[in-house]
Amino acid sequence: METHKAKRVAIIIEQVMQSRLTDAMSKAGVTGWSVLPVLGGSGRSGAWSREGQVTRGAGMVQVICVVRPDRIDALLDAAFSVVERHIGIVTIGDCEVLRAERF
Amino acid sequence: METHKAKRVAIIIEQVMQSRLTDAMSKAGVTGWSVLPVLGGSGRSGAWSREGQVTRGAGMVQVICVVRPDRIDALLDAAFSVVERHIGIVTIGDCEVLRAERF
Amino acid sequence: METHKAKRVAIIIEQVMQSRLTDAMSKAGVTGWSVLPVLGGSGRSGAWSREGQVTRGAGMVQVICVVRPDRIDALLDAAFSVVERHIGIVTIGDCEVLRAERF
Amino acid sequence: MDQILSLAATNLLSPIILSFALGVAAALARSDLNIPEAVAKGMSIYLLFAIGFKGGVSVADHGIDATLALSLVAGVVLSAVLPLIAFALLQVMGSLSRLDAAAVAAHYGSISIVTFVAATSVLSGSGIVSEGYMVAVAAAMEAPAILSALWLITRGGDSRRMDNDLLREIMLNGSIVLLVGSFFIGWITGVDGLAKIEAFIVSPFQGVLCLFLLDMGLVAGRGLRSSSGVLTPGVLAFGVVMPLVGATLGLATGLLLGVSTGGVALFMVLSASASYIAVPAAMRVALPEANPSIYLTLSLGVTFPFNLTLGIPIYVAVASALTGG
Amino acid sequence: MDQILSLAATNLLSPIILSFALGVAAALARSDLNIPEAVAKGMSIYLLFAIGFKGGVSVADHGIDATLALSLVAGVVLSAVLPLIAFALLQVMGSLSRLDAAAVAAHYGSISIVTFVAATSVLSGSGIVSEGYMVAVAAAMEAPAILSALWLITRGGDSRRMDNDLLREIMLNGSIVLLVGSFFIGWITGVDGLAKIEAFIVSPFQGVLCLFLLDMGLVAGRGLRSSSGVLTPGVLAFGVVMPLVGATLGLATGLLLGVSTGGVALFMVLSASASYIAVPAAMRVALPEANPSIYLTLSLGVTFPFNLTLGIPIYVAVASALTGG
Amino acid sequence: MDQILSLAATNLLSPIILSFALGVAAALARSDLNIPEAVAKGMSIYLLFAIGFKGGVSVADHGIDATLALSLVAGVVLSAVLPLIAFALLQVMGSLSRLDAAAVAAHYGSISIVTFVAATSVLSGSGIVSEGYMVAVAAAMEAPAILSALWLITRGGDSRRMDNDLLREIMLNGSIVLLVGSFFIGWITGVDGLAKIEAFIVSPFQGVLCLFLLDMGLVAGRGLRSSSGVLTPGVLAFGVVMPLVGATLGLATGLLLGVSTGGVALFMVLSASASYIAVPAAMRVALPEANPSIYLTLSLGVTFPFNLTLGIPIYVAVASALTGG
Ligand SMILES: Nc1ncnc2c1ncn2[C@@H]1O[C@H](COP(=O)(O)O)[C@@H](O)[C@H]1O
Ligand SMILES: Nc1ncnc2c1ncn2[C@@H]1O[C@H](COP(=O)(O)O)[C@@H](O)[C@H]1O
Ligand SMILES: Nc1ncnc2c1ncn2[C@@H]1O[C@H](COP(=O)(O)O)[C@@H](O)[C@H]1O
Ligand code: NA
Ligand code: NA
Ligand code: NA
Repeated sequence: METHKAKRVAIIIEQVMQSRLTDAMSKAGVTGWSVLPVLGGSGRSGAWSREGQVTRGAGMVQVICVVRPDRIDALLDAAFSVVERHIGIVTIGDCEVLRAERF
Repeated sequence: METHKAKRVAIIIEQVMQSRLTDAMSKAGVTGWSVLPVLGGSGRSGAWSREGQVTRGAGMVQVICVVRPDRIDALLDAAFSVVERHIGIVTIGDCEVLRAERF
Repeated sequence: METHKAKRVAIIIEQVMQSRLTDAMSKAGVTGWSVLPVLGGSGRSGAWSREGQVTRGAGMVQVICVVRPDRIDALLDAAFSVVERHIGIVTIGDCEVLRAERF
Repeated sequence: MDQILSLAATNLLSPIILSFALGVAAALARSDLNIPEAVAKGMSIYLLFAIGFKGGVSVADHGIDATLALSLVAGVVLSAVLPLIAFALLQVMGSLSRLDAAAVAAHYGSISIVTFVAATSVLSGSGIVSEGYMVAVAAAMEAPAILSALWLITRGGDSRRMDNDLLREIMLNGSIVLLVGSFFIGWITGVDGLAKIEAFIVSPFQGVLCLFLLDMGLVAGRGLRSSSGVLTPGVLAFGVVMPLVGATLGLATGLLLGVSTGGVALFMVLSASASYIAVPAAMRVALPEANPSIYLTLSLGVTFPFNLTLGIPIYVAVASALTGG
Repeated sequence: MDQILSLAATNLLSPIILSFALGVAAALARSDLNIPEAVAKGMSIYLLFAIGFKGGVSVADHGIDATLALSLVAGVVLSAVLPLIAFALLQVMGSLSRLDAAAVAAHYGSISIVTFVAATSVLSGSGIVSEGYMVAVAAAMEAPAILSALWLITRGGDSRRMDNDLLREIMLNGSIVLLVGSFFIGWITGVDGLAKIEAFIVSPFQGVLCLFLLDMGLVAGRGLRSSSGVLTPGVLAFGVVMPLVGATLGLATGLLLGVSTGGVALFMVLSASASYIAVPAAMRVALPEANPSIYLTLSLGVTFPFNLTLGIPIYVAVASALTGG
Repeated sequence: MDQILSLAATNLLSPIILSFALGVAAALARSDLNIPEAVAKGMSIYLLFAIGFKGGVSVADHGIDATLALSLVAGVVLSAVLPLIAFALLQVMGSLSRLDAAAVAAHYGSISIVTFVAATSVLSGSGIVSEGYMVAVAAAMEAPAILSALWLITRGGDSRRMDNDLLREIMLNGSIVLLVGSFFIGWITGVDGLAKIEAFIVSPFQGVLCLFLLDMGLVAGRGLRSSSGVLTPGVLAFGVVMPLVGATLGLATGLLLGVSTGGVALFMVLSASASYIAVPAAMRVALPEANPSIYLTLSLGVTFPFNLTLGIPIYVAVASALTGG
């Protein structure tokens, strides 16, 4: 089956920053992404968990974004402008996709 | 620690199509997968979110499937037959696994 | 944008083993990770789903851990010591990260 | 007319309608107010179980009406016929593709159980009785519309859209099974059974309905905000005209069957309402090329609020006037 | 015998049993009806809190019975001894490996709190009183069985299976803590406390139980569908024989202690029931090689329905007959 | 003094406080007891809706008090001024950075709606009436403190921290919208509306509050366990001193406005309480460098339990004494 090279960017970011991130991505011309829940975790600022939380301040999500290689710089610039001052982690991996015409 | 080469396939697909996808995978001899929730996203057909939804028509999930490299074609054929007419996105990445005898 | 090489380790493991895994990771000097929910899946021990479950015995989670390449062995040893006798699957992929000073 | 106005006024200022309005307003103002998916699903399960159970108890209490079977058949026929009318109407009023039109038509043949629930609470507020088995008619009307709409497409030369898996999914979708199942449980256990769980399924019902409608308002408002562009004026008008057409057919059916005033009103409500739980799922499977923004916005953002605010009082008033109830 | 039959008949046609049956039927027919995990967990928290609280209030109201401490000790002993019997029985009846047999045995020594709840509602429906502290006995019986079953394995020469973390997890698992905690809250606040939250924990209780059993039916049905093959006829039979053996031991214990008719029935129910919340988690940690399909299907798919439908009426009837209650 | 002690005793042994204590104890003992996030959010939506609605009904019932507008203005002023006092106090008592101090200050200017709810239930338990519009005052006090705290930072030469998106998020955050919205729904529908949903929003209220406080205890206990190290003795002391300072200001405000005894007590409670729902989110956006462990532990782990157990009885007793109520 024919596949095409692409980049898979995963951004773990605070939930309160999610709409700011996706807005910045849209402005950078990136229009496809998915948001996955994160239950808890640990990092330099300690451990956290979603259990029983009602505060809107807690918790992170993972935004996954598959892009054509030539779009990666615009995407990273957009992501960086939002995560810069905030906690969060951005990983970029190589991948192949089916149906590249969809991107 | 000894690791083995494998492929990690991630398929973001509509929830209503999930059982059809995994049935097709089973038929193609792929028996291991995990389903992760997706909270929302955006693509060519617009933005969506799971918040407050009761309709069974909305929402996507991510099916993750780690396979031996020699099984990848059977898996992609199976996945493609289901996502062909539907929205959804299939990515394939290289990875290493512990305990390859488990696949 | 400047990026740095890293490893992205994804461990799908039973929820009851999660704290044992992250404790072992902490002891091995790995302090950053995120836990993602898994809704269901299938493997050699059959199919399962989280729907309507109240038993604490059922269900898996995915622990994602991005580490510097030189930490990978310590992490895998820690992970292996926990998953050894248990069901679960460990994949390691190459990736690039922004802000490597954070790891 | 006076009765319609006064009913509409009482209705518009009821906690449930105001809760829906609050949800719409919050979503349009882009507040982050939201109800977790699991809670929304939990409330919908509660409402289905309660309404089914109470319907069954009422049948156990009043005995089976001779018209029960006829009403069920009538419901199936209505559900199967309404999509044909909706499809024809959309050809005239709208500019939708055949696929989009068929998908919309499926929604209007099927029913919205929350609209039904809201109508029963208006009826009981006005002291108008209705047949307990109307909840079974509601269940019977959920699925036929889908088959009818798919027939419209396959008849047009399109490839096969239906398989056994899909058929089972449609016939045994969660809301049908829960509604029918709790109806039978209510029927079997009767008033004794009801007495045991009345404090759960009767007393808090209106309150849960408020929060559920708050959630529906939020979802409808978000949909309107992001998809308001997809509906042409003609299609928008369809969202108000079609319920009135459906209600008229429902009225005729109810009068023909000779059911009670409440029964006639509920036939009107069921025919006027558009699905937004079961049908969208079936459409995503069978007609994936149809645009979900169109049918969801129309059903949840236009027709549902119309029925909730103006439709129900109109249908109840007309049913009362014509049955002398 | 007549009493058993009439109790069984009333029981079988109660809303809670029919809700369970609906869930099983829906799952076997592969309907997509399902209750979100969060809602199911929420309901189980509600039930544990309510049953614990009411037990505590009843102790506050009636004073501490001299047999309270004895009953707790008896519960611990029963929970520790039952797995040995279950294990022996499985050697005879089944063809399970030692590990699988030990894992199953742990479940049958421990208890199912929903079965307990269902039994208390049958008792109160029949006007039979029971000691409020039986809920504390239930909590006391949750954990010892696990230790007992692990001892069976380690004794067999297997490596160490238990560490401090696991011990804490077992003793402080959520359902024990909630049950015991709310029991003390009820005890401390007494009837005044109950008056404040009665409309929450008493009135809607039966209704919540219906939806919870609907969920358990769905989960049990799905389990039966996917794992029915793993149980041999011998193991299946064990799922019905063991509750009867357990109930007999519970009966002897209750009679020896001289508790009320309801207390005897509840001792039988606790001994007859098999865990499916706390024990499976401990088994996954300590005996990961044991097949969860076997113990979950047996506990939730065979023994739970048996107790719910036939077991409870039998135990109540026998307890009544033998205590003259 | 006697009244304080007796009120405190009754309060400490009420089901809601004991439920909170159970949660804290379970978390400290590292039990795995937990309430799903969706259920916790569902309960908080229920509580906000119920308290807002009842406030609105009470206004509809008793008419608008001349002091309503003044009370709202006073609430806004209090919320804006309290962070300045808190910030100054932290400079004296603590060793926090300016950013951390400002973030903490924002929490103490804003309010905790659960503390408010707990106080209203103590008041109604003691038969003390209060103005229904106090719930609107609570809503009015949520946001100004955030703006005030951000001004403290930007004034200090720091870059701009506020934009239109954030302002909208703060003013239209879910709890403000739900509280104000349901207040208006209650006001519009009045006692007739209340009658329809009383069995949902009044009767089970205390019980839901118990489970919600159990959850808050669990979260607070987990926070204390993992973050107890971050608070110096000075900062810890602030968590108890600041509520008393706030309560004094609230007392003065209430007396000046001439509201009822209950109204004065609620002004004290609102001023004394610290936010843990809306403000943390705003701080993560605007002051990401501030350490959330500090403000969350202080607000939820120190001040909230203090107000719940000792604060509320003190405030109610003082308000009663000084108003002769
Ligand atoms: N190395 C990592 N791998 C995966 N997730 C991480 C990692 N570091 C941080 N995180 C996630 O990001 C959150 C904040 O990280 P930090 O800013 O380091 O406190 C953590 O609680 C985790 O959920
Ligand atoms: N490039 C992408 N990266 C990640 N997720 C995507 C991407 N494109 C689409 N999706 C997901 O797939 C859904 C449907 O996409 P589409 O068919 O383009 O509307 C979106 O709402 C996203 O959840
Ligand atoms: N190849 C795979 N890819 C993704 N997830 C898997 C795979 N194999 C197993 N899993 C997950 O791990 C669980 C246990 O696997 P197993 O031990 O093979 O029964 C499954 O139910 C899946 O959730
Ligand atoms: Na219809
Ligand atoms: Na037992
Ligand atoms: Na305050």
